[in-house]
Amino acid sequence: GNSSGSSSSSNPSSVSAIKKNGTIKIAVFGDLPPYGWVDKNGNRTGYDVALARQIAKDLNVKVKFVQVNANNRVDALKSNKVDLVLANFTVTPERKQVVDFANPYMKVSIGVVSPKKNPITNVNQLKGKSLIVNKGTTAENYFTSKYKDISLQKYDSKTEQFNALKNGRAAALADDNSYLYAWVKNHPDYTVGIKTLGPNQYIAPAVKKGNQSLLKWVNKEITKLNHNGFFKKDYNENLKPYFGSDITAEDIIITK
Amino acid sequence: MGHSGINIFFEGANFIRLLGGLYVSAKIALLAILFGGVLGIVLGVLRTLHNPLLRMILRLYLEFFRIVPTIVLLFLFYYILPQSFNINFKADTVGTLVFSLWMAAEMSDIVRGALISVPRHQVEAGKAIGLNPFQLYRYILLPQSVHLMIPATINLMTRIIKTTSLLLLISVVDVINVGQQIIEANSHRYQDGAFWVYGFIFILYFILCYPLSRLARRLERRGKVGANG
Amino acid sequence: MDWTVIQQSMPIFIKGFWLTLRLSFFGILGAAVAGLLCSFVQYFKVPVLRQIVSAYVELSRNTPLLIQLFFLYYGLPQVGIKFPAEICGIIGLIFLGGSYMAEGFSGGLNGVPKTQVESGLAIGLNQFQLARYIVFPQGLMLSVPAFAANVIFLIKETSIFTVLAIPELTNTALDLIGMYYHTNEYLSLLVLAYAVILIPLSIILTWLEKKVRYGTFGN
Amino acid sequence: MAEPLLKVEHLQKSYGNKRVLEDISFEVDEGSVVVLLGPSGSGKSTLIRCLNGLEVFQSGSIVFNGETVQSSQKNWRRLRQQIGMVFQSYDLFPNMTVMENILLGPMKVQKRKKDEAARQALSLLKEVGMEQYAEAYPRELSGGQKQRVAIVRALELNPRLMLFDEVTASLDPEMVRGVLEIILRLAKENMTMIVVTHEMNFARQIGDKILFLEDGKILEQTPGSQFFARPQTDRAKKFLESMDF
Amino acid sequence: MAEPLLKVEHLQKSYGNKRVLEDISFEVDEGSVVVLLGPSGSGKSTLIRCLNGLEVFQSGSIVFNGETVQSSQKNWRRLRQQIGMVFQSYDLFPNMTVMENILLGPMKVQKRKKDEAARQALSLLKEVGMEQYAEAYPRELSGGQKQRVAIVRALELNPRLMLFDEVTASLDPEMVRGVLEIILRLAKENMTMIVVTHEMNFARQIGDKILFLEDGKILEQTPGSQFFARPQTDRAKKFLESMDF
Ligand SMILES: Nc1ncnc2c1ncn2[C@@H]1O[C@H](COP(=O)(O)OP(=O)(O)OP(=O)(O)O)[C@@H](O)[C@H]1O
Ligand SMILES: Nc1ncnc2c1ncn2[C@@H]1O[C@H](COP(=O)(O)OP(=O)(O)OP(=O)(O)O)[C@@H](O)[C@H]1O
Ligand SMILES: [Mg+2]
Ligand SMILES: [Mg+2]
Repeated sequence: GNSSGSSSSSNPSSVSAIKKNGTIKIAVFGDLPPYGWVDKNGNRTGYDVALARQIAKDLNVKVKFVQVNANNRVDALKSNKVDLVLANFTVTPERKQVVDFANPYMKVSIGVVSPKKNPITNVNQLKGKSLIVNKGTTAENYFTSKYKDISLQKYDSKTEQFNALKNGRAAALADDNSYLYAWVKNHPDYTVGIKTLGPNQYIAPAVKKGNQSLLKWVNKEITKLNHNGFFKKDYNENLKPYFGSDITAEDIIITK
Repeated sequence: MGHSGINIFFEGANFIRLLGGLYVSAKIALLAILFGGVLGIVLGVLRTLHNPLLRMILRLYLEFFRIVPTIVLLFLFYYILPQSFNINFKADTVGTLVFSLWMAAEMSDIVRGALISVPRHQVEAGKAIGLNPFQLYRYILLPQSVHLMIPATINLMTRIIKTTSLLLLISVVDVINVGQQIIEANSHRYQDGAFWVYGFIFILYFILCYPLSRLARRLERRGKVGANG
Repeated sequence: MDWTVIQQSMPIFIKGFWLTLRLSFFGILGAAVAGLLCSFVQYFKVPVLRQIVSAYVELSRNTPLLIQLFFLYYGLPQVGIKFPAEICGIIGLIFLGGSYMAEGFSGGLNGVPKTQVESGLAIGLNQFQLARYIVFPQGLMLSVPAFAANVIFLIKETSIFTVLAIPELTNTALDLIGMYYHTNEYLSLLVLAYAVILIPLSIILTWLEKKVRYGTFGN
Repeated sequence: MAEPLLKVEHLQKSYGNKRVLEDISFEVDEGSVVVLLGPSGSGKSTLIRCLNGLEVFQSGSIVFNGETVQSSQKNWRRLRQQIGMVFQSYDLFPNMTVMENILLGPMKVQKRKKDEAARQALSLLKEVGMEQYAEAYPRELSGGQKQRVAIVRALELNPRLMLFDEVTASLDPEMVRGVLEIILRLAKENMTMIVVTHEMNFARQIGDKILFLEDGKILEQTPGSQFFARPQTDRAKKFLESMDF
Repeated sequence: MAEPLLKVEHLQKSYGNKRVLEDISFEVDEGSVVVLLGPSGSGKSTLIRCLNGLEVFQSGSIVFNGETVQSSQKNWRRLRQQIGMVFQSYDLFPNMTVMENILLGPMKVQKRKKDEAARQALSLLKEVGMEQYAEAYPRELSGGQKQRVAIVRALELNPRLMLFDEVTASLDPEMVRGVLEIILRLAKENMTMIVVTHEMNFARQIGDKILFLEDGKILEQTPGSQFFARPQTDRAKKFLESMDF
């Protein structure tokens, strides 16, 4: 079984341990504009990355980014590669069993993108066709369990999945709708034919299971950032330029 | 192709970043070759000793690294070590460790092969003048077998360098990872970025490995002539 | 270890197992054929083809399979050349393996003692007969160890097909990990699956090597 | 007097800059045995290999059976069927049985019928005492047995000239005699032969003519009886002395 | 009479199930030369290697200079300095010069001073006519020269017994004499030696005692003069006959 030996005394990711270290290790994506990516000058940037920087700032420590793919987010926490995951991590019941999620900071649902020439607007159109997903995403889980007659192509990274779509390897691609909005803005030949699928879901920071210390701190932090309008600002800076006019901040961020 | 895709390299710091990624791969390869090489020589010598238990253990070590694909090794060390044994390393360190251990395993076989190919009567001649086992290795076996080891070792080095391409899968920001970042970040302007970036990385690896394999081949040929002449 | 996890994922692992075997089989078969042709070109020193073959060998041996596959699968379609994933994988394996096989076979052909060639000449054989009766039968047998090593090497390389979203063994394991997070179980199963393929194979190949060597050269 | 079977004229051969054979001229009469003697490295093997087209030579010519051969490959293939050769190394093809070894030449090169060729092969094997080994593989034979088969393989092509290059040099001492006796018998049957050997007693018994080589040149060319009794050159005398202890 | 320098008693040796030496017993007196004769595969090399601890044997014992040695490794290293050995294969270390080859033993094993050891080495090299090759590498030497150096390398350790295993078998015929003469000279200087050889004339000249082996057993153990004149066994007689052509 998995040893989850993160009791407070030996927890290398507790708030005090992080402060003592002077750095927090945060998992982010590296190839998912506009959430976590690297600009042409080699700087990490994006919505998640800005949040990560803010958290580090408020903890008064330096931030160290660890680039992950969707399917290593859990293991990165489990194996102490990172203290915190801010990589568009959707809260699901299965994941809750293996990591601890803090309060959510984004709303999301599954969307399906396809070429404008052959748009997919209904899941039934996908029967007997191929659909691209990213390993370890909610979209993959959703289609794997609900639609056995759609054949899935499972890629390791965002780059690979979008390239495969562009190369016409499948009829459509399913992923969190928020990226898809951003992606079609840059790729006008494609459309998000199915905007939402399945239940509404939330994206939240995640810590290693049992890391109460950091979890509590992050929860407080999210509430604080919500109050002082950080997410709105983050949205305007990092997401808005990538989304079309049919998306508003309220579709994405959580304002309670 | 609208405007030429090759310009993707001249956007911002893209070109330098790719080279930076290459440096990460090359550094890991180099460290692995260094550590693994030294360890491999020691293990290779140990494998020629007549200790059945030691031999079997080292043989198992070699076979494990031979049978398990490198991708799987990387995942094993990256995830299982910390979770099961509470040892935690950064991705780069895990990469270096896995490649070092792999290098050592293969190197031990090269060293062993070279040592046992020293003619038996050379060893016997050494024994006949009263050399002890250590002296046999020091004066007879090692000096006479290095020339056999070198070409195979250089070939192994190119394999290590080539295989660093898998580091991407444990989140090391290597040349391919940087390449993917670039493809994604520029995907709206450069629809054919994948062609150019992957093509370029292909050439980069070739430039790294080709001179080495040429050298290995030359040494091998010279070794053959030397042995017969 | 959670045995129910292992039990549940068995069917999907077995699928991946067969796919790995199938892709390996075609890739290795193609690589062996390509390697044979290349080594013949080099043996007979066919002009022009010979230069092409040696350029190919260098290109194939000095670049990683991962990049070869990326280029085939993601790069080439952007300039209008597109194959399905499994075909890309097999082509990649043939492209990579062909050069290794060619080197192995050439090594064998060159390893046939000069005295054998000369005694063939001395009884009046022509170049073709020499190849047909003396050099190829002996040389190909000499290259069996290299062939065996290449087979094992190429089977392992199919693990890289995971980047093409081909559900072979490694892809399957990584995928299951991404969905259900039982890392230990899935990785152990993965190692076991490769062991199940490679250990018996390596034993068989070693046995074959001995048999062939004895059958041909008597030692 | 009849034309000699083989006539070598001014043959020259170099490896790169290194002159290995210099102005070699001699004749071999039909039915006679020429023995090549000389210290190691003097060029005996090279000369014998030139006669069979296994080495290219730079100048000079070889007249075999009235036909002049240059160093170009074409002529050789046909000639080689008339010139048998046995080497020092046991050079049977390890992947074929004794019979297959012997039949390869007659069937593939001379396009003879298998039956007829096999009949001849068996009778030759019987002559060298090897008939029970027809189906054996070379690995099952001792060195001396291998050399006997190699001789049969060459004879099977019905050559007009046989070349022997130190065929007993790699044999265990006890095996030498059997092989040499076969060659002696061939001489009695008037086979034309050129023989390189280090066995002086054998050379004395078999050699109609002795060529003594040193540094690629023929120093002496003398009838056998005369050479061993009174070598003309000091070098040959010294050589003979060093040979018996 | 004094104790023999070497006494072998009931020595047995097998490779796996294959008995290679059976109940071998003999003595070597100080200053005498024993020659081992016998057909190929009779066990001569194996026996001589057992005497030097290069092969383990299953039973029996060896008494050297009053000290009994079993087949365990420990004793041998010290003994080997008193037992010199020269093999058939040219076994100089190719990565060292002639001088380095010779000095390796005295300096690393016997911990002697370089100066003194080198002086002895040079005088030994002079005796075998090789003093000008001290700085040459083995690849620059002919086979005969290599064997002379190998003899010097063994002598340099001042052994009390020398073992020679067919040291001229791989040599060019002209080179044989020079090497054998050196061994003959050693015999005259009363070096104790065991010699395996196929040169019958040499064996006759040097052997105080002849051991004739077959199939791992000693068939005859006779003074040299007597053996060549009247071998006791038919097998030895046949062997001697096959040896001269
Ligand atoms: N392939 C080669 N390249 C260069 N030099 C060669 C080659 N083969 C032979 N030689 C040289 O040619 C000379 C004659 O060699 P050859 O083998 O004919 O001598 P030999 O009389 O047969 O000697 P041996 O009695 O040792 O067989 C030697 O000096 C040898 O070094
Ligand atoms: N390593 C080994 N394993 C098994 N059998 C061996 C080994 N070495 C030698 N033999 C066998 O032991 C027997 C004696 O061999 P040995 O070499 O002592 O004979 P020899 O008298 O020296 O022959 P030669 O005159 O050919 O040198 C032979 O039957 C040989 O096949
Ligand atoms: Mg010769
Ligand atoms: Mg022997």
